Parts: sequence; structure tokens; C-alpha cells
Amino acid sequence: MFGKYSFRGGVHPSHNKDQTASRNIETFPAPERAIIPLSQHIGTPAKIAVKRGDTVKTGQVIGEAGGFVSAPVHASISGKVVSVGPFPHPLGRRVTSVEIENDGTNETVEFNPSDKPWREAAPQEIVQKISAAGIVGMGGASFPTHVKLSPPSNKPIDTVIINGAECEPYLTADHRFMLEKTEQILLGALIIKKVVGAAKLFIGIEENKPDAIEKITEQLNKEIFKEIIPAKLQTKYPQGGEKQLIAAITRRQVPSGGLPMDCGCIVQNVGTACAIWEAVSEGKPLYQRVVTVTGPAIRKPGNFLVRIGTPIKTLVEKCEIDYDAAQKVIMGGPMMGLAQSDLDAPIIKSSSGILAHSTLTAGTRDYDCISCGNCVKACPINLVPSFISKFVQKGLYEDAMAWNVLDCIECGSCAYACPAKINLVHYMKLGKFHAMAIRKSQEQK
Amino acid sequence: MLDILKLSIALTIVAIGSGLVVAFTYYNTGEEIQAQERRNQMEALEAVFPDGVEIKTRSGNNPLPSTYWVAQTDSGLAGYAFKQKSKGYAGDIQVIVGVAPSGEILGLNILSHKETPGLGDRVSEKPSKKYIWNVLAGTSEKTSPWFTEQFKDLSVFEEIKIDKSTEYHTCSDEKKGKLEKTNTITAITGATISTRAVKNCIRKNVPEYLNYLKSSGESS
Amino acid sequence: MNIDFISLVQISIAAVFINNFVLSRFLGLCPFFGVSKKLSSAVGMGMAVIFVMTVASMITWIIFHYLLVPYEVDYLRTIVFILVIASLVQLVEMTLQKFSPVLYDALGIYLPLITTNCAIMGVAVLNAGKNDFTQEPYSFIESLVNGIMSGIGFTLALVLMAGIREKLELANIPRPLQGLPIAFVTAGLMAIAFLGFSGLNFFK
Amino acid sequence: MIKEELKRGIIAENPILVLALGLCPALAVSTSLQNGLGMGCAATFVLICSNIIISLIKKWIPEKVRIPCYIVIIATFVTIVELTLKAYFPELNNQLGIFVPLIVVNCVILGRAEAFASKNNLGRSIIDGFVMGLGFTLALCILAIIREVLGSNKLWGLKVFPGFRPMTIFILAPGGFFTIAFVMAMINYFRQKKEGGQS
Amino acid sequence: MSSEQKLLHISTSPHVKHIETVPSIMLCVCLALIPAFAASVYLFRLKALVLTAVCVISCLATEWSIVRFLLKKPSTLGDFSALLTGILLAFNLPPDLPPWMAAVGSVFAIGVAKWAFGGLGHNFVNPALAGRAFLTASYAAPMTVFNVPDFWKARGWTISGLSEKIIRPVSDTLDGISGATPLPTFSGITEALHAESARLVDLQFHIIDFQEALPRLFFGNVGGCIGETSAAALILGAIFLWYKHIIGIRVPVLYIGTVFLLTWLFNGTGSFFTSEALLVPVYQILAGGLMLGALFMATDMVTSPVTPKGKMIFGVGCGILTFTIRKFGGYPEGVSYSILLMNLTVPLIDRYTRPKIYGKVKKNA
Ligand SMILES: Cc1cc2nc3c(=O)[nH]c(=O)nc-3n(C[C@H](O)[C@H](O)[C@H](O)COP(=O)(O)O)c2cc1C
Ligand SMILES: Cc1cc2nc3c(=O)[nH]c(=O)nc-3n(C[C@H](O)[C@H](O)[C@H](O)COP(=O)(O)O)c2cc1C
Ligand SMILES: Cc1cc2nc3c(=O)[nH]c(=O)nc-3n(C[C@H](O)[C@H](O)[C@H](O)COP(=O)(O)O)c2cc1C
Ligand SMILES: Cc1cc2nc3c(=O)[nH]c(=O)nc-3n(C[C@H](O)[C@H](O)[C@H](O)CO)c2cc1C
Ligand code: SF4
Ligand code: SF4
Ligand code: SF4
Ligand code: SF4
Ligand code: FES
Repeated sequence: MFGKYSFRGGVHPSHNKDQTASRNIETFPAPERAIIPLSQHIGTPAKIAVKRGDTVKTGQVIGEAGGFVSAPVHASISGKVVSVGPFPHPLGRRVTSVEIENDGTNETVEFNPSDKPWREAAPQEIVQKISAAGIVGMGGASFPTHVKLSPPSNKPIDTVIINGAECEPYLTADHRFMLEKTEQILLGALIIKKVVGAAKLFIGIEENKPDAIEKITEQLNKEIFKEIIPAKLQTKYPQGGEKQLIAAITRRQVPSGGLPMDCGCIVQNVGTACAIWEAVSEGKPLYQRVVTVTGPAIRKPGNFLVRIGTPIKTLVEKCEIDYDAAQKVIMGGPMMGLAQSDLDAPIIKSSSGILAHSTLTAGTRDYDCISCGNCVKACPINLVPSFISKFVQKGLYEDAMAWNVLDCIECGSCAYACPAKINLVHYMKLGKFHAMAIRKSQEQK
Repeated sequence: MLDILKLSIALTIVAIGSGLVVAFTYYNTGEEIQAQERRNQMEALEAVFPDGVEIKTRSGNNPLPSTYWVAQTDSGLAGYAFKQKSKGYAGDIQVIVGVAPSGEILGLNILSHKETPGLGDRVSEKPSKKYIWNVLAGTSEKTSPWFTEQFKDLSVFEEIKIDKSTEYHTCSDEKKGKLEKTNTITAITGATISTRAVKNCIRKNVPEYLNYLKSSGESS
Repeated sequence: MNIDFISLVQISIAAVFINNFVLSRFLGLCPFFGVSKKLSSAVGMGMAVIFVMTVASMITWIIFHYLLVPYEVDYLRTIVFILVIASLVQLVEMTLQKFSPVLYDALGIYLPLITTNCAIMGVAVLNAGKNDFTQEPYSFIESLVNGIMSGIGFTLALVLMAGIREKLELANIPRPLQGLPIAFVTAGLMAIAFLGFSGLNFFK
Repeated sequence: MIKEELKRGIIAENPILVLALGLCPALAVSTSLQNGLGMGCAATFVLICSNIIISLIKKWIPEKVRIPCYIVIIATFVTIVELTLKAYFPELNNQLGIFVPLIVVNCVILGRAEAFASKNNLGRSIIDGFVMGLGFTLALCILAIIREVLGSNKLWGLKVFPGFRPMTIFILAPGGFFTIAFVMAMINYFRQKKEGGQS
Repeated sequence: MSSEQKLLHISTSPHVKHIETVPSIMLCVCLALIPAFAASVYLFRLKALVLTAVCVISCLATEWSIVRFLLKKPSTLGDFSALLTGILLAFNLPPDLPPWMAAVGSVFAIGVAKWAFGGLGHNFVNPALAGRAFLTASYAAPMTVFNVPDFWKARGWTISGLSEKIIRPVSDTLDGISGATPLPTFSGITEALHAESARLVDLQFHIIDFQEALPRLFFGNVGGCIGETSAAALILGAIFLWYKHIIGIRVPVLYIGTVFLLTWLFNGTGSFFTSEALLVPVYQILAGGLMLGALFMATDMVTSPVTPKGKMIFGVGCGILTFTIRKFGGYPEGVSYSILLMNLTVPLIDRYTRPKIYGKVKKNA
């Protein structure tokens, strides 16, 4: 009953998922100290709602949404606010964060679940709940979910896709999630479908997770889940990218420069779906998430349910990182993750994995482009990264724009495939930066 | 209006001046140019006939070419000369060939060609053993084109064979004799097409002309 | 008028490929190196050259065969041709400006460059000479075809060159070679490749 | 002053190698030193003569018909050269082919007429014509020497090195391009070295 | 920072990369050429060995001197592209070429065609072919003399290349025999096809029919450049490269396919389905440098388009030009010039075959 779906382009990095795929999600102890950034999402940062010296309970709001495209932030442990100020952030900048010292009581605020079953609630009420729970996309982009679920009325949504692809190598958090929280995910998916009033609901899973596929298929026999359509995806990076997922499953394309809703689709990560279910049914805010800790320099890899704000260092030291071997610590997967310069940075809502690498990127010598075309073949957006990178190197940003640099999703397939080991993504990002500036100045005129 | 008039006048004066100067030059050089052309023609003809003949221009009709030449000595007819062309490597090769009524080639001269320098253009190469310092030292040398030279004394009535193993100017006298006996020429290395084109110039029509001339009883 | 089709094809092939004006005959090199930095201007220049060459080869042929030759003043060829070409370019420029501003904007800036372009003068002089294939003087049609095709050959070389030079903008050319020298090396390599057409003949 | 002028014409503003003007004859006839020198002299003659005439009559020529007048004057001298070559140097005339009439469009000559002779007095115009012509001729000769020696192992039609096998390509079109590229690159190299040393 | 924590590296994503590198690609191509090299040494003996060695050494030496002395950069010999250029140039030379000429060609290939433009990846024409074309224009006579492999000479094939006997027009044989070109214009082939073998026998030639000739071409028993004679060895290497995803299938197949189709359509026998009409194209794709060119030289990534559609156009273009030059041109062999000519068009092809990007719609802004 599973069809096999795929898209054009992409690459096949080795999965390296075995080390953690069979490990149950363990609850990671609450840290001594949590650093909770007020900006963990795309959009306006949250407004600080506590001050130094306050005592907070787990789940208490410490930052309120700073606007429509924003999300509240909650305390992930109970204790005293020791400071509010700039702290390291996994995205590299210093960001205003709340530092909480654990008092060890884990006193939790009382959640207020919906007063009526979700099927009877109005969409706005549900979105309200989701917004209050501070849910943002957990697939990586951390876009506030309540915004995504409130499309303008002129953009009807007919398809919801739950993203269980997890195409990044090494990561298994979503995989474990699908095995251990199957029902919650599916229920969350139904909520999403109801909220946006879609006709179709897909759940896409890469075929290298047969147990997850099986588990979900089992559930689908239940009457309430009958309407969910499973989609077996070809194992290929970046199958989980929403544009690729939409193309693979619906054969539609998100228009260049547009959003999924422009082609009637919404994509949500499995973790997000589960968080939605918890927010709606229990009223539980988003203050913890599942993180895969793995990599060649980690002696005890695993999947952990971690409080937001736990410093990366605490996490990796608990998993026995081999500091001598570790060359790079990456938040996220190896294809799109960010190399960390400071391990004091905390886990945030979108941290799906921590990867400690023991080797630097293969091929240390940069050659000039030999026009092999591997990057062109690999690019899921059909760009010509070799040319764009050359334009960017020579400062020809207009040419880069004409060759659609702004459509790049920064997936890294091109750089992965490049035999000359050119850091194409770097040039794409740089090109996008300058192209945005050019576009802005053009618009001003 | 006045402006235009002024412009035209200036232009006209310049043009007239220029016309006068050119016309003057032309009348001073025109004769020389024509003389040059005649000289070229004569030189080309003389090169294909033995010394001391008297050359006359004839106009012929089919199958003869419209113009051909006859050479006469005191003792009678020495031979004919025909202009011929044939497709070489990169264009036509034009030759003038002198033949005795018996079909024996008296001389061959390449008039024009478009062959590749270093290859086909060696049809008119003059082998020289002279280096620049020989000249500086004042030694001199008489050269003649080796490729056309080897056609001398061959017969146009027989197939002219092509030997690709050597080049004529490097051959010993003995070998040269042998080549002549077998009605054979040596090819220019790497330029068989040009070699063959020159051969074709001679073999294509000339035997027919001779036969025609013979049958029409021309022998004055 | 009887038209020798084979001769026309031969003229065309020779003008575009075998004796390409730029890569083999060395005509029109100044605009070739001057206007080949950008593809868009190369196309514009090419079109302008094709146009002017076509018109110029017609007019100069007529003047040569109906004026200069009959009155035996063919030694005035050079003076007359250059004047005709210069005024022709002026005329074309003015006409375009008046009747087709769009075309004028596209070709206008190239037109003055063309006056002193030896490719135009070259084709006029060649047409006054003898046809390589028949060893006869060019007929009107032949010289017309020679003009168009030489222009096309020029444009072909120019456009190829412009494409390559745009690509070379992205390369790391050693410093002494930057600018004109590398353009000459490029032209040299193009000329080597065009040697492949030498001896091309569809009627052997 | 003459020395500076010479330096300007031959080195600083060499028409072919620096200004990249008059490339067509430069490449087309530089297959042998004889041709190169012949073309150089012919062009220099036209250059000097037209400079003389133009600087003499510049006052009487209205601004608007300036260019046509120059062209006619240049074309006149070109025709004189053409006829003279035909009459007395037929061999050379054949070798130079259509590039003799094409002297008329040689960018160097019209350029000098326009930029120099039309603004300067007779004496300076003659000198300018002379040094520019010299620069043109010298550049042609340099190219021609390289090409003739490499391409046919000859100089002035005489063999040069025993045992050297010439590379025909140098007297074909590609070799012309490579030779001028090489000469220009050398000039750039030494100039850049000098500038690098100074700064 | 804690004492056991040293500085961590940061870099942009991705943090893993495919193991294939530029040197590994070049080495693979060198490996893939081993069968052809073995065949050439077997057929031409010492000559092939010497020519290849001279080309490789002079290519490497040129590259090294330019990079170290003129550009003053670290040596680039480690990317193996100069090695490859050397091998391929040697494969494109006739066996009897004096080795010093091969060295001249190598200097040109590396010095002018490659490094004038900035080295690996920046050249726009195939260096090996540019070197060969340079030699052809410089030393045309030695570059167009192809003798039969020593291997066959030793077995009594003393006169000239096999191919000459098959395809030289009969009338030509009257001219005498020497330096055979493996592939004079193929209008000659059909003439030879129709010539009764009896006539050939008269002229002291062995009788050779096509059925016998094709396998010989396939295994390399013909006169030709040292690396191009054995189609089998070349195909073997190409399959390896294709398996390693180093060369695509499009360029070679379209190239060879186009030549096959055109020579079949214009086979000159006046019919299409006789065995003779079908043998002409088979002969054409096996003879001359087509296999070497289509499998190893038109596939050079640096000098061919990057876009998939562009590669197809490139392949077809090479095919058409090869056919045209072989049938109508002045050279016996069209492959190297067609690839060089198509190299010139690569920037334009790339520009006009940009893939349609994901989600491209009409701009309604
Ligand atoms: C500025 C911005 C505005 C967005 N607005 C919407 C929106 O209105 N509706 C929606 O469904 N998604 C919206 N998104 C989310 C994107 O569709 C997408 O889900 C998000 O960028 C994460 O995608 P990724 O993880 O594939 O990169 C927006 C994203 C950004 C950056
Ligand atoms: C290259 C690329 C790969 C991605 N891979 C995944 C993935 O494997 N799983 C996933 O859930 N989201 C992945 N995403 C994010 C999705 O595009 C999309 O943002 C997400 O599924 C939206 O759901 P969310 O808003 O709930 O996070 C990827 C994004 C990109 C650009
Ligand atoms: C650049 C080049 C120019 C050539 N020019 C000529 C030429 O002018 N005349 C000629 O007969 N062959 C010329 N050829 C050679 C022919 O293509 C052909 O190979 C040759 O005629 C075969 O002659 P062979 O039997 O002596 O080897 C040229 C070849 C090349 C590569
Ligand atoms: C499949 C393949 C084919 C190649 N073919 C050639 C070739 O024909 N000639 C050559 O000089 N280099 C060739 N190279 C090597 C390399 O790409 C070449 O040296 C560059 O063009 C130099 O910048 C090839 C490389 C690969 C991977
Ligand atoms: S990073 Fe950008 S250019 Fe590279 S493959 Fe992904 S989308 Fe294409
Ligand atoms: S993969 Fe790398 S080497 Fe190949 S074309 Fe792209 S940028 Fe160039
Ligand atoms: S983004 Fe950084 S590394 Fe890249 S070019 Fe700019 S400064 Fe250099
Ligand atoms: S625009 Fe691109 S390069 Fe600039 S900061 Fe953002 S990701 Fe980095
Ligand atoms: S000299 Fe020919 S265009 Fe300038």
C-alpha cells in the first residue's frame, strides 16, 4: 500500500544511523543551569517576562511572543533566574537569554488543557493553544507553527504532509519518535489537517526506516487514522526538504520565491505534530525535545529527551565525548548543521541532534572547479552551483541573481558531491546575502 | 545653405586634388605595370621551353584551349605550352606546361596555388642549402624548383607514377635516372593530394591536345 | 542571369568556415578584440557588420563593374570604395535613427566603428578580384553571397569569442596574460580549431 | 625631444603592441620579414605623407567634412603606394595582397591624422608620422622575425639554423595570434615587474 | 574553556563530503586507459612506450616548471591532470613521430592550452587535442603518416596499414604506396567496397573484406595513432569509468550514435539495408580516433558543458562535425577537430541550456 516517492537531484551520503537507531529515547536529567534564549524561532524575539532573582516553575512563561510572527518561551526547569543577558547561541551570535539555576524541585506549572475535545474546538481556539505553547517548527527552520497554521484565506490548503523523512545522516530523533510516540504524532497530524481544513493528509517516511513504516501502518488500521495516507520515500538526501517532499508526494512545485502554501501544501515535522498534540490535549508548553547525540567522537551515543536550555557541553560530556578526538561539534545533521564554536550554547527548540565529528571534511585541498557537473546533478532545485559560486567569488552578484541564487535552499548536496571540495554552500549563502541586499536597494528605488 | 556649399566646395577640391595626383601616378606607372605583366607572362613561358626558341601566341578552338603557345627554333617546331589547372588540397593549382609534339615534357611552371605552407606549397619550393651566414659571407647559389624539375623529359602519354618513398632533390643521379625511365615522379612528403593535382594538370588534357594538333596536321 | 549554385555554396562555406575573416584571413581584428567582451554587444556588432557588409558588397560591386571598369579607372578602386563605405555607414546610421530607433539603439554605437573596419573594405576589395573557385570575376550574386556570408563568419567568430571571454572572466589568468594577450591566445586556439575546416568541400 | 618622441612611438604608444591598432595588417603580413618590412614602409609612407598634407591644409578644411577629406587624402597616398608596388615590386605586391588597399582603413593612420596632424604644425606632424610609422614597422618586424624563423626557419628568405625543423603553424593564422600574444605578454611582464619594483 | 577542550573547528555545512576528489577522478581515468596502453605497447612495441613516456614526462615537467618558476605556487602535479593530458596526447600521435615533436606538443598543450588560462579547470579547449592540433599544423607530414603496427609488420604486413588497403580508392593504388592514413575521406571506402577483390589482388594487395576487417579494427590491428587502434581496450576502460560515475553515458553514446546514423544515411552505396550499407557506419565508428575521442576526450569535464542538456548538444555536435570533416573535409580524421570546435561553443551551450529551476513560474510581481 506504500507507494515509493522521490524527487530529481539529491545525493546519497552514508546514513550512519545504526549507532543510535535502536536506542530508546532516554529522559535526560534536568541540568544544573539552563540558558534559555529568547529567540529560538524565525521572527521577532520574545519579550522578557521575568527579571533577575525571580523564581520560576517548569513550564512558566519567561518570554512572551513579541508580535504575530513570534512565539513565547517557557522555563524548562524550576529555579531562580540568575541573570538575563547575552549568552552564546547555537546559531553563532550572542542572544539575550534567561539563565535559570535549578532548585532541584522540578515544580511544574499547572497545564490547562482544552476544555473540549479537539474535534469540537474551533480552529482559532486550537491555533491559540499552539501559540500559547510556544510551538515552532522542530524540523530545523523553527518557524512559529501557529503562523504556518493560519494561512491567508486566499491561499486554501488542501494537503498536509507530515515530515518523517529524517534524511540527514546520523540523526535518529524523528525515527525514535515515530516508534515511541506513534499515536500522538498521528493525532497531532489530524489536528493540523482539521485546523487548515485540508482534504489530504500524508505522512512521508524514508524507506530506510522500515520499522517506523511498519509501526505507523499498523496504527493506520484504526478507524480514526483511516484518512492518513502513508508515503514511502526513496532514501535520498534532502528528501526531507519541504520543497522536495511536496514534489515527491504531490508532484507540485512550490513557486520560486513562494511558500508551500502557494501550492496548497503545509509541511510539518513529526516532532511538531507530537508537540501540537501535547499542547492541545494536555496544554503542555514546548520546553523539552528529543535530541540525537552521536558521532565518531561520542562514546555513548543515544537519543535523549532534553530540556530546552541544557548546555551542549553538559549533554556531550554525559555521553562521554572524546575531546582529543573531537574536531568539530555540530548542531543538527552533518549536511545542514552548524559547527559550534562554544559548547556553552544551549539546546534550543530546533536542535534535533548534536554531532561530534572526529575528522575534518574529507579532502583538505581545494581545487578549482573542473566543471564536472556533479553539483548540477545533485542540486534538487536545478541550480548551477558551479557558475553561481564563480560569480560570487568574482563579486558578480547580479549574475548570481540572474542564475537564481536566491532559490538555493542551502541543502549542501552540491558541496557534498563536489570532487574539487569547493565549499559551494558558503558561496551560495554569501551570494544570497548580497542578492538580498541588491534586491532591497532595488525595491527602495 | 552657404554652409553646405562651403562643405561641398572643400570636399570637391580635395577630391579633385586627389584625383589629379592619382591620375598622374597612374600615367607614370601604368606602362611599367603592363610591362611587368608581359614580362611575367614571358618568364613563365620561357621557363617551360628550352633557351633560344621563339614563342608565339595562338588561339585555339575546341578541344584546344582558347589560348596556347608554340615555340619554334630555326629547325622547326620545338613544342607547345598550355595553361592548365586542377583541384589541389585547398584550391586550384594552375600550371603552365611545355611539351614537345612527341609528348615529352619540356618544362613545368606553377603559376598559382593555394596549398598549405610547408606542405602543398612545396610544389614551388626551391631547395636551398644556403644559410643566412653564407649570404652574409657572400656565397651565392643558383636554385630551381625541384618538384617541377623532375617532370622534365617524362612523357605525357604514359601514366606518370608517383613514388612516395623519397623526394627528388635528395635522390642520387642513378635513382633520378631510374625514375625517369619508369616515367615516375616523387611525391612531396605528406602532400600527395597536391602532387597528384600537379600530375593531373598534365595528364588530364594535354595528351588530347597533342593528338588533336597532330591529327589536324599542325606542324609549321 | 545564370546562377551557379555550387559556386555559391562553395563561397559560403569558405567565407564562414574555411577562410573565416577573423580566424584565417585576419580581417576585422580591431572590432573582434574590441567588442568581444560581452556577448550582448558581440551580437549587436555582428548584426551591424552583416548588414553593412551586405549592402556594401552590393553597392561597391555595382560601382566597380558599371563605373570603374567601363571607364578604365579601376585604379581609383581604393578611393572610391572607402568613400562609398564611409557615406554608406553614415546613411545607414541616419536612416536607422529616423525610421527604426529600436534598431538604432541596438546597432547605433557600433556603426561608427565599422567605417574603419577593414573587414568591410576587405570584402569590397575581394569582390573586385577573382573568385577562388572559378578564377572568374565575382558575379553580382556571388559577391552578394560573399558579403553576407563573410559577415556571418565574422559574427560566428565574434560570438564564440565573446562566450569564451565571458567565461574567462571567471578564470585565474596569470597577470602578464590578462587583457589582450589572453584574448590573442584564445583567438589562436580558435584558429587552430578552425583549421579543421580546411579543405572542406562538399562537391568533390 | 626627438629621443622622447621616438620612445613614445616605439615603446610607450606603440600602435600595434600597446594601442592594439592596425592589427589586421600586423598579423596578416608578418609571415616573413620581407613582407613585414614592406608593409611597414608602405604604411609609414602613407602616414607621413598624409600627416604632411593634413597639417598643411587643416585650416581650410571645414570641421564637418574633416573625416571624409582625411579619408580621401589617405586613400590617395594608398593608391600611389599600390601603383608603385605593382610597377616596381610586383613580388611584394602579390605577397601583401589585399592588405595594400586596406592600409586606407588602418586605424593607426586615420587615428594619427585625426588626433595629431589636424592639431599640430608641419614639423611636428612629420615627426609624429615618422615615429608612429617606425613603431608600426618595428612591431611588424619583431612579429615577422619570430614568425619567419620559427615558422619556416628562414630570415629574409634565407635559412637560419641547420637542423632546426620549423613549425609551420607560425606562418599560419594561429601562429600569428600566438606570436603577438607572446610579445604582448612579455611587454606586460616586464612592465609589471618594473611597476612592482617601484612601488 | 575547560582544559580538555581545545579549539573546535568551524566551517559551513555540509560537514561530510563524497570521497571522490579531483585527483581520484584523474587517477581513475589513467587506470581506465591502461588496457588501451597495454594494447598500444603490444601493437607498436617500443614506439608506443617511448612516445607515452616522452609525452608524460614533458607534460609533467612543463606543468611543474610553470607552476613553480613562473607562478611560484605549490606544485600541482598531485592532481594528476597533467599526467592524464600526457597520456592522452601520446595516444593521439602516430607511432613514427619523432619523440622530440611529441615533447613540443606537450609543452604547447600544458603551457598554452592549459596554464595560460590558469590551469586545471580554467582551460576552454582540451589540452591534449590542442597539442595534437598544434603538431598537425606544425609538422603536418610526420603527423599524417600512419604505419601499420610493428606487431603486424612482423607478421608480413609490410607494405602499409590495413585500412589503406580497405579504403583507399582503387585508382589511387596506381600512385604507389606508402604512409597510409587510417581514414582518408570515406567516399573512398564505398569505391573500395565495389571494387572487385580481383583488381585488388592484381595490385599485389591481400584480399580483405569487411567481415574480416571489422574484428581487426575492433582489436586494433590497423595503422593509426598509438592509443586509438584498439576499440575493445578503449571500451573496456570506458565501462570502468562509467561504472565509477566519472563519465556519463550521454556524450559518448550521442557522439558515436550521431556518426553512425549519419554515415549510414549517407553511406554512398545507394541503399540502406544491404550488408555493405550497414558495414560502412560500423567501419566508421571503429576506425580512426572516434572511440578514443568519444569515450575519453569529449568527456573531459573541464571542456564540456556542465548542464545535462548541454552535454547532449555537445555530443551530437561532435558527431555532426566529425561526419562532415570525415566526409567532406581535407583531413583524414575529423575527431580531434570536431571536439576542439565544440569546445569553443561550450560557454554558449552552457548559457542557453540552463536547467529549468524547481518552482520556476512566470514572475507576476
Ligand atoms: C519570512 C518567512 C515567512 C513564512 N511565512 C509562512 C507562512 O505564512 N505560511 C507557512 O505555511 N509557512 C511560512 N513560512 C515557513 C516556510 O514555509 C518554511 O516552512 C520554513 O521556512 C521552514 O522550512 P524548512 O525547514 O524547509 O527550511 C515562512 C518562513 C519564513 C522564513
Ligand atoms: C535540505 C533540507 C532537509 C530537511 N530535512 C528535513 C527532515 O529530514 N525532516 C524534517 O522534519 N524536516 C526537514 N527539513 C525541514 C523541512 O523543510 C520543513 O521545514 C519542515 O519539515 C517543516 O516542518 P516544521 O515547521 O514542523 O519544522 C529539511 C529542510 C531542508 C532545507
Ligand atoms: C594542416 C594540414 C594541411 C595539409 N595541406 C595539404 C596540402 O596542402 N596538400 C596536400 O596534398 N595535403 C595536405 N594535407 C594532408 C592531407 O590531408 C593528407 O593527409 C595527405 O595528402 C596524405 O598524403 P600522404 O599519402 O603523403 O600521407 C594537409 C594536412 C594537414 C593536417
Ligand atoms: C573523463 C575525463 C576525460 C579527460 N580527457 C582529457 C583530454 O581529452 N585531454 C586532456 O588534456 N585532459 C583530459 N582530462 C584531464 C583534465 O580534465 C584536463 O587535463 C583538463 O582539461 C586540464 O585543465 C580528462 C579528465 C577526465 C576526468
Ligand atoms: S545548497 Fe543550494 S545550490 Fe547547493 S544543492 Fe542545495 S539548493 Fe542546490
Ligand atoms: S561539483 Fe564542484 S567541480 Fe564539479 S562542477 Fe560543481 S563546483 Fe565544479
Ligand atoms: S563570508 Fe567570510 S569567509 Fe566567506 S568570503 Fe566573506 S569573509 Fe571570507
Ligand atoms: S545571509 Fe547567508 S551569509 Fe549572511 S549571515 Fe545569513 S546565512 Fe550567513
Ligand atoms: S586593422 Fe583591421 S580592423 Fe583595424
